[in-house]
Amino acid sequence: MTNVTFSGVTKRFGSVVALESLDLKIEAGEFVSLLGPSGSGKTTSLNLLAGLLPIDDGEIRIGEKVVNDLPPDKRDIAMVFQNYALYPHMTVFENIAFPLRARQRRTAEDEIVRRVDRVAGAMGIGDLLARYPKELSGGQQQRVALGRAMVRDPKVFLLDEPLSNLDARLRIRMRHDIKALHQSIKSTIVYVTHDQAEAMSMSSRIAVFNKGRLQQYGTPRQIYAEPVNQFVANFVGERETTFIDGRFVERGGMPTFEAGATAIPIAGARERFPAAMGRPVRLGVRAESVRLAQGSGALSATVTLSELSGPDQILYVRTADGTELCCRTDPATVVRPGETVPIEFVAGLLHAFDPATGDTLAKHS
Amino acid sequence: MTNVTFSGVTKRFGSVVALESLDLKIEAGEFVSLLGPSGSGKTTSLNLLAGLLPIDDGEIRIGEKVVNDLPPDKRDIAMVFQNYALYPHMTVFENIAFPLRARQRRTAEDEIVRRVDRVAGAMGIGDLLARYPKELSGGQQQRVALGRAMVRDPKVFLLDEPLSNLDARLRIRMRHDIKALHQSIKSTIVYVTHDQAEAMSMSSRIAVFNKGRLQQYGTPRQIYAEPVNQFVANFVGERETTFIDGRFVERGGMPTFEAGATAIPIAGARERFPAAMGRPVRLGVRAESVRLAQGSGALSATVTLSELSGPDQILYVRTADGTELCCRTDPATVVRPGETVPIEFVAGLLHAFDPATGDTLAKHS
Amino acid sequence: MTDWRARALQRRIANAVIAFAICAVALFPILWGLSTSLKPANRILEYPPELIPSTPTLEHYFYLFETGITRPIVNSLIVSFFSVAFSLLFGTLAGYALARYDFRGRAGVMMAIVAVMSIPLPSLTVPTFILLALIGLNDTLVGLTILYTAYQLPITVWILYGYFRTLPRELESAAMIDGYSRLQVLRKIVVPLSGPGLIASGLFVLTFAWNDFVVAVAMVSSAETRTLPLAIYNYLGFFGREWGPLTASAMVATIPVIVVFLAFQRYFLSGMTGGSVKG
Amino acid sequence: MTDWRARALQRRIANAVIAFAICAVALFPILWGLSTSLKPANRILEYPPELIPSTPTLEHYFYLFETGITRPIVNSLIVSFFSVAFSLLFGTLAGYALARYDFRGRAGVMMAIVAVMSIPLPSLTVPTFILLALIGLNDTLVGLTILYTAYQLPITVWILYGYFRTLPRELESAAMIDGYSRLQVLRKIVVPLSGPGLIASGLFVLTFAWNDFVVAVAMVSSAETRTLPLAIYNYLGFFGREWGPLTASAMVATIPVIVVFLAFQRYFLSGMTGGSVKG
Repeated sequence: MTNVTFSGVTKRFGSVVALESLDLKIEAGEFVSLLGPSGSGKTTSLNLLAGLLPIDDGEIRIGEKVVNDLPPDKRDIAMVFQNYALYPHMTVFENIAFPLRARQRRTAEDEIVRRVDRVAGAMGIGDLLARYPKELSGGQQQRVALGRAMVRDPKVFLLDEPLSNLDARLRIRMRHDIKALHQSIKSTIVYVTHDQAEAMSMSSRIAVFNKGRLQQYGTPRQIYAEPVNQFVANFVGERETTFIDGRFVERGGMPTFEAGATAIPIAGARERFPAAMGRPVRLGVRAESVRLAQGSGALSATVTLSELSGPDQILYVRTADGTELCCRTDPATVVRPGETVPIEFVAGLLHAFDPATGDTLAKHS
Repeated sequence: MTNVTFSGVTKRFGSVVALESLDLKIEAGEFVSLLGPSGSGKTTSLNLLAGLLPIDDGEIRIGEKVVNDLPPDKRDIAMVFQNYALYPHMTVFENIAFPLRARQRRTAEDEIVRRVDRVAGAMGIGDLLARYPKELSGGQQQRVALGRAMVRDPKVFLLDEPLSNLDARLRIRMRHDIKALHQSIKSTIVYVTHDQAEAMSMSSRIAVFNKGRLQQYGTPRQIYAEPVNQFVANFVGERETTFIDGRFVERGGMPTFEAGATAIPIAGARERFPAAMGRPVRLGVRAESVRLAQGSGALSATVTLSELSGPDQILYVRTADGTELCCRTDPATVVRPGETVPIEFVAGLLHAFDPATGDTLAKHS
Repeated sequence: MTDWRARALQRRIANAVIAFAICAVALFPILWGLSTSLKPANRILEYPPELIPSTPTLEHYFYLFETGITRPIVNSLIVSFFSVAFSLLFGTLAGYALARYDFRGRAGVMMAIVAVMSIPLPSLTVPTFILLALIGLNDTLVGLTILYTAYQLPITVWILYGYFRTLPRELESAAMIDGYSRLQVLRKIVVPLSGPGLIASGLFVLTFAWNDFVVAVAMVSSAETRTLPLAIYNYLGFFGREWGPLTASAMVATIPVIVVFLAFQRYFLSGMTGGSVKG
Repeated sequence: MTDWRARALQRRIANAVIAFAICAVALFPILWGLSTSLKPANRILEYPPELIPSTPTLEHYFYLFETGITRPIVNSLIVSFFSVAFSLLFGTLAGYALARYDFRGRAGVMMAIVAVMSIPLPSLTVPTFILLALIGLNDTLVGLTILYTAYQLPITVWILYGYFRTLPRELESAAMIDGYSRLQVLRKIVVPLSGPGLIASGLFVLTFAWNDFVVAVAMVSSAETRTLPLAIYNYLGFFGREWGPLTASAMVATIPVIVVFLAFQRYFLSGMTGGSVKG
């Protein structure tokens, strides 16, 4: 259980800057996700931390120790790979025992057996120890890979998209299992993923990357509810965020968002976006920021499609000026495509950005 | 726009029965998903319908015509494959034009150009016509594959897991686009998937398969809210359903579910499960069937984990007797792991099955 | 200088050394052959040898053409061309059948193919000599072409089989749903996508047919049907060791093959290491 | 009978015919060679030939051992064994370096390797003969082993390069994080997982070293260093065409190779068509 610090860490591949001056402090025992699209620098950061790539500039510390020049095996880390990287010619037992046996200072054989048994028990793979990796399902291989990482009690766990080869259902279960594991072992975990749902559900904090730069670092709630810029707002959330350019004005005492010919009154907008009044604004709208209005006077929109999404219903609607929006409703609400429905925006779930810079205009706590 | 009928269709591979006596009627213009785990018979059904596999027994009709013995190209179908199956040595234009040129009766060249242009326009790939498939992103390749299927106005579209190679975000967008496409062309679509979320969000009806047998055939609402057996209840929904064995009894005028030492009063259970009172029952509990109770007298459980899932929060809780449940709450509710919370079950969202057969005990409309 | 950088530098040096060593080992004999062929006869066996001839001459090359190397070259071209053509034709048909139909006995066929690829040429030469003699085709270019095709068909089938297996089956299903017959699928979908596999196996056949000495020496007796490798060995045998003409004729035989290989090497590599086509 | 079934039946028949034809073409020469070697000398050239000898005899095989084929067999075994061992050793090191380090000049090295694989043996024979003579190793088994290793190293490097590239890099990263050095990774992770690639390239070298006639005939002059293929050709040349001993010796040379190939054919196929290891 150790903290990890990136200070001004830069990595270039030829003339491409893969990671630019990253500053990131991960507290001891935290579960931090590095989230971003491919090429955003998240995997590069992990490989730099693991020592699989040399650092061009800056400094990485594990605990108090600068590890820039330490080879991977001297950093006291464990890593789980996307493809699990189990040794196909070794049994599950031998795979899990590998980190104990590979070290210079050997562990006594009965100690190895004891430790492998304990880890295998914790991962629920105690009855698979004699099998070979190819005889296991994807989920079981995943557990073996986690077991191999755990067996040595390393200072930091590095997980590189460990769930992306599993199907949707199993991924959700493993999300839970990994998080439960973290709670029991309380190690520092650095988790790389491109799947915002994974990061949101597991992390104590999330670092969002784009184009080699850290965009935002905060708790899942902060990232989701208070995105610092347009990229973060769009990247997290199940669906893409709809962005509408316009401006906030005062109309009859009510803050109103004007976009072209459309005027949308939004109660509470003044409190949420004090800096946004009277200037060009890009409004970010998620499915849950839109709801069917009860009364009248709201915006009206035509339903183009409805889809069931688990216990919810998502309505795709189009406003008079052609803007497409999603609207989350209860599945009990029966609406047919082609119907016109009144909709309204929920100020607290809206986001507003500067159209020029993409930075947020909301007042964040 | 034609209907499709499977009557007693059976397919064996050696001694393995891949599909057993399937009866399924797909109405003209419907969007039907064949949903099931791998090896359930869904893809076999599609390949039989396409003519890529010979039928061992039974009869398939497209419209009024029995197609058992027709080769694939005589069935007037179009198919989209999981890997898109674009011809790498042909441009996008040539790929889309392929079905028009490959037919015995040639289409005039200017007619071909006209049709490809129209389809490419509809799919939003009009500017990619001169490119080769390898120069396109996954989503673009997907659109080309759909365009190639649409260009010929076939009687039936067959789609074989067309979204499973795309990432989570793009998959959700393509779900919407394919459904919108279906609404505009109104063709009959048969869609194979193992992803319940896809089937739920797109289909007019879903056929759920398991082990070569059709389990249930109905609208997404029916499949989700009124599963006919334990398999269907467990297979649809984002998370696995928790099953608890016990019995319903009357306690102080309140229908109560007893499992071991635990007794859970469930208001409204008598109406929903009239056949279940006083007999062994396996209760199916989804995350949305459990909610935090306001008052007292409800079951109490310890929170083990909480995760953010988009705009929701999922609490993992453990009851006194060790049963693990999920509970869907508003993310505004702040609960820490280790806290004890009162929970209650929502009768209308619970499911009850015969523990011996797995069949539902609920009264379905 | 940090540890990392020191190690990176060590690594770069090691790489450079390895790369140079491989290139040197690989190319040295051929370069030396070239150098030898350009030396005047009396300086060839000089010790220590010159790496770059100080008085280069083309005399050995002129001598080759004076002593009639044109006919063997033409013969080798004819035999090589037709061997490649027939091998690819039959190899494509057989390889495709093996790759796409799961029939009983496929494992047996594959084993037979591997077995044949492993048979030493001398063992094959004798029975096939008798065969050709029986049907009156020994000492003819036709007979030689038949033999080369037969010998190289197994490896051709096998490379193409491996390549065809990497093509996604859905491409063919799609084409068949859209109206192609199985033969059209083969001709217009499979073959155009199998360029690297065809080139790799074609180069195998070409190299064999162009270079073969063992089979030709047993089958060919007259000067009219003599192929290039036989002509080269002529200089080794009949007139004593004539190093000059020998190395010169070796160069005449080598350079075209190397040019062809380098021209196609990109396809050759990807053809042998599996398909590059992704659905 | 429906269309579908009729077509399925036609297809099955076509498959069987193709399978049979391939097996027949593949195995006919070798079976005929075997049959010939078992016929008495006076019946070998009979017309029409017997497919199965009516009066089988082992006389030709006894004759082989009387005329001293043991020494060439031992020589061939020695040369083959060491050629395979050295090729695999150097091939593994070079192939791994090429597969794992993205260094400048790698493309050049690969091109050089391909170029060398395409060089006709006769062209190589001459310069290398001179080389060996200069260092005094011509007409020795050591010299022959060095030549075979050198000739086959490029294809070994290239097969192993292709195979190593299919191994997931993460396996090696994982082992290095857990404390292995680069050399330990190669020895304990990469090599154990490369069985099929090693077998495939080993068989290539083995076949070459065991069967080679062209190189040996140029390099070997004394009876003591004679290899098996030279011994076989002896029966072709010196005593006129002695068909019986000729086919018998061909069989002696062929059968072991075929047995080895069949024993390893599973690995051979998967070694050549790419890795079977999935992470």
